[in-house]
Amino acid sequence: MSGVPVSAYLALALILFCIGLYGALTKKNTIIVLISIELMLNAVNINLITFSKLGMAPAITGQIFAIFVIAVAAAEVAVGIAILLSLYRNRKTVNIDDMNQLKN
Amino acid sequence: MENAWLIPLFPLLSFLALLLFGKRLKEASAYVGILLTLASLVFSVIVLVGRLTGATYKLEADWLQIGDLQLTVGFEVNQLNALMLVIVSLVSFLVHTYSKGYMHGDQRFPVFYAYLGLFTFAMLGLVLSPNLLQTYIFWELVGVGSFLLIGFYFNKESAKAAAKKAFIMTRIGDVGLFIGMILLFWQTGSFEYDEIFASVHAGEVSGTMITLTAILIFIGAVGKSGQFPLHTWLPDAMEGPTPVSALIHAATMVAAGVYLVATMFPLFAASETAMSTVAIVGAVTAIFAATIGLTQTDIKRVLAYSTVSQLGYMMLALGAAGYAAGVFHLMTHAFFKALLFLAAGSVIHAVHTQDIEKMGGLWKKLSFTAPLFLIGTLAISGVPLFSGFFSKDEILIAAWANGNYILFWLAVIAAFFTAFYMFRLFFMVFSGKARSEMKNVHESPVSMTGPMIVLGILAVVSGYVNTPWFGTFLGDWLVEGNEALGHGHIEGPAWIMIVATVVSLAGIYLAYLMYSKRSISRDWFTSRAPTLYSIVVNKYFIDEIYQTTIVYATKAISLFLRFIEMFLVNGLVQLVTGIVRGLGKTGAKLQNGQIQTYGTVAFLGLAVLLLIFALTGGYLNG
Amino acid sequence: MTVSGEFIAFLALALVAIIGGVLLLNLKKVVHMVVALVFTFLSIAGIYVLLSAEFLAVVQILVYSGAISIIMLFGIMLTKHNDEDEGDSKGGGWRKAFLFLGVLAFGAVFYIGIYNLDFGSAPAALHENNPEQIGIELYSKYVIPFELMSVLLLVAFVGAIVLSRNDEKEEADKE
Amino acid sequence: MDSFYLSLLVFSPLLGIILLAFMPKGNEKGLKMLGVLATLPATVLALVAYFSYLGGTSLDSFSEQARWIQFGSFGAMDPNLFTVRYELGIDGFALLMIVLTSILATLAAIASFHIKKEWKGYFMLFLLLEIGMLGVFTAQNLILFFIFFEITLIPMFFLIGKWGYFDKEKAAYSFLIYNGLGSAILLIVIMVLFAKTGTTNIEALKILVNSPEQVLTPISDSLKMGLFIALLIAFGVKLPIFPLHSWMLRVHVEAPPSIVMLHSGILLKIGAFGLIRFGMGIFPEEFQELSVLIAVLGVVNLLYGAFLAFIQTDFKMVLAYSSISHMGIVLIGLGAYNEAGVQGAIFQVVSHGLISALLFFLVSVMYERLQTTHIANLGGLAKGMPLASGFLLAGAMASLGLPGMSGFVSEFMAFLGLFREMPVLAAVGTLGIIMTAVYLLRAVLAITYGKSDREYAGITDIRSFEWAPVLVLIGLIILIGVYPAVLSQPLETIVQGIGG
Repeated sequence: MSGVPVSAYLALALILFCIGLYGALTKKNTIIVLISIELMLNAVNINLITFSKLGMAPAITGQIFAIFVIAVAAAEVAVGIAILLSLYRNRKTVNIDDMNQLKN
Repeated sequence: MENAWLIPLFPLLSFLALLLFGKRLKEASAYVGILLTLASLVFSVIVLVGRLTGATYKLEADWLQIGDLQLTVGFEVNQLNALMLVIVSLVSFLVHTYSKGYMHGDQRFPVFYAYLGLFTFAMLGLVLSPNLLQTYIFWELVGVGSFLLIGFYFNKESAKAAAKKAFIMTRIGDVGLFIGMILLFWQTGSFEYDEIFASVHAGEVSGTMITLTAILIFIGAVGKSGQFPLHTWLPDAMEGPTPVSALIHAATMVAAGVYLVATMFPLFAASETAMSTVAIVGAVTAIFAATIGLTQTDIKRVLAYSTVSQLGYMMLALGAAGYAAGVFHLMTHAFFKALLFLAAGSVIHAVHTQDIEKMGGLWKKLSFTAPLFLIGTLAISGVPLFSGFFSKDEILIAAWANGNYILFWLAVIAAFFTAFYMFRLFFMVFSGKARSEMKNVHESPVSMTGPMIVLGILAVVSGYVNTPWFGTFLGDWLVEGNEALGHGHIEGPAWIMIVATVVSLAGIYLAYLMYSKRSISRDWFTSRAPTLYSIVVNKYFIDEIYQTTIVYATKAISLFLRFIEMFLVNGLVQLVTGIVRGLGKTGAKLQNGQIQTYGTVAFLGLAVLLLIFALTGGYLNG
Repeated sequence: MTVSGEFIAFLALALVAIIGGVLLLNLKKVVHMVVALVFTFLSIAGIYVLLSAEFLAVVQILVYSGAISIIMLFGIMLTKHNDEDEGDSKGGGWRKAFLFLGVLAFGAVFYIGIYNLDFGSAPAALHENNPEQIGIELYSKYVIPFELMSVLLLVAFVGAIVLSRNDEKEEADKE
Repeated sequence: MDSFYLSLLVFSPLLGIILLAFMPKGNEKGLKMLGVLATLPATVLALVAYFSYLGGTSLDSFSEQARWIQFGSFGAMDPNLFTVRYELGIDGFALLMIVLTSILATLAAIASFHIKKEWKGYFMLFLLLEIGMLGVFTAQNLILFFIFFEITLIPMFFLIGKWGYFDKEKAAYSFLIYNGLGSAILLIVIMVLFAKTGTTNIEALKILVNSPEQVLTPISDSLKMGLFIALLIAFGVKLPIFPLHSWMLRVHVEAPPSIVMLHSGILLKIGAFGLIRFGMGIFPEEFQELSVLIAVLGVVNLLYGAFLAFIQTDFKMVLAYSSISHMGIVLIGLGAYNEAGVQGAIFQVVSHGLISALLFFLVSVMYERLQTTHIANLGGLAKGMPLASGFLLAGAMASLGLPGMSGFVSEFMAFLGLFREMPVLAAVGTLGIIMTAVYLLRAVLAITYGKSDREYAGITDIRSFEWAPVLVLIGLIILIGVYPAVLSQPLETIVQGIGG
């Protein structure tokens, strides 16, 4: 029925995931890092939904899972931004290079 | 004869007892040593008597199991070692007795006796050994006994050096014996003498191998018997107390090399090359050491070089197929050389110096020692009717009969030198005017003169067991029942005896002219050939040659290896530590607290793993 | 393969999504980046529609394009931003290069795994009454995770408030 | 079958550790006494095992095992597959090593009386080290072996690093790095074998590795060779083989002598033990192929150590290089790869353990009184300490292979073996015999003989507790030298049939 093969969706998800990964690991701005992570989550969601429709055993479960992912992502962003703001209040920066308390 | 194994155990007992209780016994230690060696002597005599009438006796027990190989230890009594047992235990007993007087007052008196016990044990064990391995074991132990006694005055740097030198030089020889022994073992499958000889006799060993092993074993003998070129330790060994020189470095241990060659005689006899090697080394040593003996001024060193020279004679005899002659000379030499050393010790004891230039006119003061010394000197010079005359004559005949005319004449010349330097020594010490500084000269106590008298008698009479005039009893007995050993007595032309007599008398007369009557100036020779003289007086610079070649080479190799160690090995260390440190630093750098770095590293690891996974198809296959 | 309308739609949406992602990486200003990403999120929602997940597409628009992007923008506004300053830390260049290679390798490996993947199974009828299907599933099979999720969200929001509240008392104590 | 004898033996020092933990820190005398006492049970048990073996008890009756770890779910296929058991057991060689270890541990504990500080920690680590060493020799599978092997490393590291001399930290680190690398390589070998065969039991591996049809995944010949070489390197570091030896020099010089007694006496021997047990046991063909290389390495070790020992100025360095040299004899014996050679190697392992323990104990005695081991600073020691000097000389004599002492028997057999296979190489090696005499006499005579530059007044000779180690060690050295059957008897089955 569909003219679009599974691999096309998966490839798209892969590309987005790679972009998100690269962004998350290179960007200096903490907010962009957070957003990149969101992008990766979205890529994963695409995969989930693709398999839910075109997978080996198609079922609605994939979409349910995607909903959970979105919910968790929302929670994560909320907490993430909150932490960010609180950090910013203390250190006046959002540059991730300055956030190295793990070391000290 | 079944109890012959007890013989070496008495001195061992003495060694152990003195080691444990020596401190308490003090000088009473001497009695322990003397009594126990006396026991050895008694047993040895019993064994000898038993052997004279009985047959060879051998007893063995398992010692070491290597897989299927079975090595044994045991003891054997045959003609040769029955004779040696008596010689060794007799000389040892006499030296034990003598030392009681000589070492009186020494702080380490018990230790001295303990060492003597150890040495005697080892020497007797060596003599009793029925196989090469056991021989080698005692061979080394004898070396240790000698080492300990040479270094007895451990505070003296020279004694320390001499002990070290003796041990190492003989060990070089020992390694030859070691290699020869093992090669022979793999060739014949046994360390047992009789099995080796049987195998050699049956032609199971190739000719080259016989020659090779024989020469290697001979190297061992060269080291122990102070033959050229490994002789340099023996004169230095005179740093030890004089009784030790008499026991070890004259009568017994140095003769062990000769004994070894005699024991292995069937092997040597199977190889022409090996025999002539032995003969040539012996003859060269005889003349070589004799020339050095002409120039020395230390009483003990003169005797030491004469020992080297006489040992050369014995080697020559064995190399010239004169088995009985060699062993005969070994016996007579043991007596008269021990006598000479003990007498020399008595002189040293009296005048507290070893320099013969400082002695003179002692004939009257040492009324016991001097005649005894004279007997020894006459015997070694080969003056007729003394023991040395007969044995030396046998050797010359053997050399002549074997066709080695060059070696024969070398031996004759050496005999002349021997007579000359021995009487030079005698005249310088005993004749002439007494030196002013020699005032408190006194004769030695009975414990010292007693053994000397016994040896003096033996030095005179021991030759008569094997003479062309009254029958060659000893020689016949020695080779009895063993064809491989050749003839007990070799008939030679009568003029040889005359030549030998003339030569020795000429030597004595020349010495008399130069050193007693002084009608010929002492410098007559020195002034005419100063270069030659300086070469000889410096012992042909052998020590210096060794010093500049071998010792420096060793040092050079060591330094070179240290260089390798410093740069190559430590370089490796640096490399390893460098890598580890580098890894550590990189690791530390990664731990910069930034979550992104951690993430990157983790992710890169994942990527690499995935790559490997994808490229190898999922399984790391060897 | 015939070029169906669905395929063209997919291509268009995918292109937008990827361009949005690339812009996220390359734009200079933070606000621009976020805006670029909004486009990506929107096109992902379109992809969801193509994949018979209408409900999720709506959720996607509401949550991501709406809520999350807005929160991000607020976050940006509340903080001070220098323009992206590349390569200021040493070793950063190397790291980026390595990372780039790593990402490429990662992508390549997975691409090898998926490029001709086809399960060939008949697609389920997910588009019919999609929200209803989700609802039935969610409230029957996954009711416990669902409730837990509500707790999680609650905790997250309370936490967010606590964290971001300007605690003047504490600051006063500090000073 | 299931006796706990060996477990009891191996873990008996644990009791001491626990008791020590309750002792007050400052109670010097009590701590020392307890430390020595804690090593005694193992010694007694080991000796009982030895004598009951001589009395006819089979060594198999000592072995024990218990299920331990199961990897994967291969149990259905074969319950033994990928199962690691807790297996202890001994053969003749291991029995000897256990006796040697426990005796030396007791003696080293006595020698530890010279330790000056923090006795509590010292003895606890010391006992832990003993557990590791005993475990290494009893472990019947590779994983257990590896664990015990590692257990020896850690206490050793602290013992060197804390109680050593001036450069102790560096020595401790170089010890750790080298041995760590060595054991990493060992671990790789173990893991590959485990993955390939599904077992780590040594006896099972001996069969499996050499019968390709029975193995899960076939092991190619080149892989086997690779594994063997890796094993050679791993144990070569421990032994140590030139040029992997430099860590061991540092340890010899910097560690406290009582620890060096154990280190030189036992820990170095683990390398030889491993090579014989695993190298020769699991990879006999590869061993034979490389035997020439091993023999050459042995000769190199022998000569290299000897020549370098000749120019050292510190007596401890002389002994360190002498250890390298003597380990060369072990390699020579192994390289000969025949009955005589291997037996010689094992003899040398035991004999050198005793001799070097003796020499280092005397170093400990000397250092305690004179605060130096530099040859140049000593001399004429025989005047001040005649007994110690006498024993030192005896130790040197034993070390240079004097017949009647253990060193000779091993040297003789190793060379006997090598002369059969490679006479020329062996002849070169005999140069080492001479050099050994040269360097040992040089060093020992320089210390004990000659004039003394220093005053030895007020220096006590060997006293009370110091007699025990000296006499026991000398006694054993002479016993083995005079009656080598005490060692060769347990070895009969091991040595039989090696080589052609």
